[in-house]
Amino acid sequence: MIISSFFDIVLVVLILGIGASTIAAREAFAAIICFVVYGLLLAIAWVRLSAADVALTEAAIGGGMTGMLMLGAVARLRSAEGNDIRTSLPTRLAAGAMCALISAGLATAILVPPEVIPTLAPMVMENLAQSGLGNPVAGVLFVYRALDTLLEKVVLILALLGVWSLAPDGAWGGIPGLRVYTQPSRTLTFLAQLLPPVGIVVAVYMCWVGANEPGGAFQGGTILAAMWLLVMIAGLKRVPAIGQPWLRLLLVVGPVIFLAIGLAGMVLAGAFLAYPSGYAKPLIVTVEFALTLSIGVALGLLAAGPPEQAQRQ
Amino acid sequence: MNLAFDILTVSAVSAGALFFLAGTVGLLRFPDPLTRLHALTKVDNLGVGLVVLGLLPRANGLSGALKLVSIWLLVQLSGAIVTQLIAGAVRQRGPHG
Amino acid sequence: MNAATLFGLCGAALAGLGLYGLVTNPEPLRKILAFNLLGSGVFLVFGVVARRAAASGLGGDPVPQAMVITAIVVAFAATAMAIALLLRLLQETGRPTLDADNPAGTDRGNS
Amino acid sequence: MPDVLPDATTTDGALLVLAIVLPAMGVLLSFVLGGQYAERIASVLLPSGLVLASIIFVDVWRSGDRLVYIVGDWKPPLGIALRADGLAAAMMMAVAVVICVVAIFARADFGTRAGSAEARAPFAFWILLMAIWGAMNLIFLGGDLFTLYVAIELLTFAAVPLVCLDGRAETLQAALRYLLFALLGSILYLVGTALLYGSYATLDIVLLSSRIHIEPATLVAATLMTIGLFAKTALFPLHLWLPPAHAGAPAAASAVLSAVVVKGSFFIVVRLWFDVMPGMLGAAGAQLFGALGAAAIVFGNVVALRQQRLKLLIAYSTVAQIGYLFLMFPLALDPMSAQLQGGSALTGGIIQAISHATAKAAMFMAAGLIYAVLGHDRIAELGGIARAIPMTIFAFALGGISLIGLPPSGGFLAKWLLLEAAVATGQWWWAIVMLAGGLLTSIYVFIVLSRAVAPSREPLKPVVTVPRYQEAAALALALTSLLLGLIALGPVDILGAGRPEAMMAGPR
Repeated sequence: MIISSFFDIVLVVLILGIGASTIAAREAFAAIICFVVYGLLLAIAWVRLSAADVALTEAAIGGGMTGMLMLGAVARLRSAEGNDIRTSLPTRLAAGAMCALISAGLATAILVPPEVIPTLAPMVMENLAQSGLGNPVAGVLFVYRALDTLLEKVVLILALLGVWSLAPDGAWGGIPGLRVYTQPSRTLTFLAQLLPPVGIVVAVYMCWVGANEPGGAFQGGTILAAMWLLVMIAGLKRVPAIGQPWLRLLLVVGPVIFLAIGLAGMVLAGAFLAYPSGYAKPLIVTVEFALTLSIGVALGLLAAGPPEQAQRQ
Repeated sequence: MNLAFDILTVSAVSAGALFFLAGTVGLLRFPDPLTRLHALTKVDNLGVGLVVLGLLPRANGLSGALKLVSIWLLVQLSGAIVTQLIAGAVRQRGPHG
Repeated sequence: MNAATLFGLCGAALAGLGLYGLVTNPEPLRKILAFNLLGSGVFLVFGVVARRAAASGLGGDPVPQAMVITAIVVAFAATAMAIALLLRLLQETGRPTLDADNPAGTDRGNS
Repeated sequence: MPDVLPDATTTDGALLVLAIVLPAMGVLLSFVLGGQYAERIASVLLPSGLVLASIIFVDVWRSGDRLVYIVGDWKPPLGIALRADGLAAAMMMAVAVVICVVAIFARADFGTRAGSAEARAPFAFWILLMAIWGAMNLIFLGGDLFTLYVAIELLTFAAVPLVCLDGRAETLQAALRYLLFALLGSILYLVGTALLYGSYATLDIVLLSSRIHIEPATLVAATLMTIGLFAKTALFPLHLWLPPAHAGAPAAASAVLSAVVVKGSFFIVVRLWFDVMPGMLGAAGAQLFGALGAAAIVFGNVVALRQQRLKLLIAYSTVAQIGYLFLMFPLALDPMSAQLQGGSALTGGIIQAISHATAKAAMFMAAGLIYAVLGHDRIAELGGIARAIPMTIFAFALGGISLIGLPPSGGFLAKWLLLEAAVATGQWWWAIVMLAGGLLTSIYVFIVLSRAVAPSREPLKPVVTVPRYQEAAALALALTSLLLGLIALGPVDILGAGRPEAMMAGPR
């Protein structure tokens, strides 16, 4: 018990220290490196909070994908660095006071919990058996609050559309300018040949196991995206043109199947996004697989950025 | 039997942690990128290896043990490749590029 | 103080830190980074809410946990969009800044 | 607290699902079929959305009760309910009308010729327009605070790319700043939902309203959520992002952004304070909301007066008009129970939102046409434009009449109701702000109109000839806004339908 609380304290101190240095670091590059480390530490914090699903998501997306995006950005921004505008001291003091106030407010809210802490956990577990799922988080995502999950996929597609819409007109339909440029390297090529088969297996496993244990479409999709990006960065596969019909199809296949099953529920199960009894689990697993594909492609393309060169015929 | 496993776990994980500590000190104290890489790879290799070894007896059956070992292998692979890439970059642009 | 509260306070502090960076740092990339810090602090508050409400043999209430997963993905999408905007701005003007007094592109290459 | 009525899916509740699923399907289908089809899909779906909104409107109005749909048959707190009360039905209707007219207007700029290759701007525009429509419907119908979070994020991601569709540097900068403000707003809102969930283990609006009580976490949550939503609504002093973003966007996009998008976060503020925690705001809080609103009115109007460019003037006028929306809070506070109550103040506020939506969309469209004809929008050089496109200038004038609040416009009805509430509660100072705001508005509308009707020094050479139907679209919305005041004779009582007050009083 003592050891674990000691561990927690050290972890929190580390998180706060590294978090502060992402803000305080002078160079953007250093700040981003700090942020990646920070993301990994945060994933451990999530494990300590008994939220393994979130820990996986945080490690994969919060640290990994976001870090990669930022590194790609800083590599391009470097030439334009040296922005000398500094915020004035009074502004900084005022901002500091305001932020301290907000932190204090949040801290108060956390330090004064309600006398009886309300929870939905028993209700979630009681009804989980009907769906045949074993992972309560998946139950919330795909059964009780399926509407949010469905719409959040639409958010992802809109974000991608937003990124694409920044392309110059002439490049529309063309090839995204993947942000990370490396010289072709034999080592990287080797990794890009070796890792993806393993990664794909892990992604499929992640998605499959998600119905009963921590894991699921997000985590699986992120791994898929990472493998795809690796292959593209190593130059083994070209970045596809965004006008490709198959690409568009892959992007929407997850939400479309989800929506279709939801609408079918209106007829077959009496309500939108309800599953006919006995078919819940296979339907949810189908949705999760389709979503894993769509999420993987969407995340990969979000990281790849807007199209920059027209597609050559 | 259990006691023996416990001793193995404690000693192996502690030894692993020690390597992590040493590696981190090396990362912070060594003068140039290549020696720092050298410190890092030791951590990847031995530190993770020992921790995994220590945890094996506590693994959740055979599949759990397999997962642990495959984690070690993946860390090995990524460590080796990333080190190669960084070392290559250092050679190309010089230690301060 | 139990572990959940400790992480909760950590989340509160991170939210404040992130907000400070978002408000005071003039560089857009650093603002985006600070937004992510702020976001992760907020997510930690969710985690604490979930952990405190552990029941029925679960380590935490799964409802807020599921909400965090949704929110993390949304935050990533937001980051991707912000970075794409920033890089396009750089392409267009040669200097990425949000400074309204210096209309972008007037002193190209000066910085 | 009285026990809440049990939720159950009502007949026609499925219409609410349709109102959210149709736009989502439109987005997904257009995305996969490509730009050649996006416009056609939108031109089928948007009118059917209008029909749908009308059916829901009539349903709620006739029955005087709300429509409810329980998604997935999981009742709150575990599941999510969609609910359409009078406010939601009225706002949905207004948004559907504005978006349909904007779609007609946009055909000129974002039309796709049959057989042409997919082009960037039209592809993005039509999908984003449908997404905004869907997000707004979700905001109006969503019965769960986290669902509303997803909805405001949908709205953000749909709105930001619209700002910089033309890719100029200033608009990119405006879009980035808008995005950062919007993200800050949503994350503050999100942390509030976390705290509320921690205290009550539900985010369902109806359940929360029966459980909520004053305690630290709830107060912190309410404060942070409100600040976040204010930032997204661009309420003074968090309005900095709005003028460049709204003024820089293409005309059709400006119309949607100014008329529709800012109303989304405003509506959540209303839901939060009127429905979730009507007793929490208190007199001091209500006066603070009112003061911010008043400051926005004065500041926005004064700055609008000093603008040289027409689109910026209209954007600053939006900042001012948003201020009116927040005057209803002090006026709706019942001094006896210290609760926010529906009544003439709430009705006035919502009618203000609707009337501003129609008028402002018309004015931005008109400004876009003026820009197209002249090749600029400098107010000092508008001379002769009224002769070139009289219908557009007429539409601008009618929109201006509604902003000023002359009868029989919707703006008049809204301000009348707010004034009535101000008199009834003895808060004369808000009446002064409203009248002063009206005066300032009339000055800048008059300045623009007098420049527009002035003869030009040299004969005007239109850069392009604008199609008639674009002018007609602007005029149609302006007329709607002008005649909105007449609903006082008809369906204005829908705004009370399905409201908590009505339920406590028993079914009609």
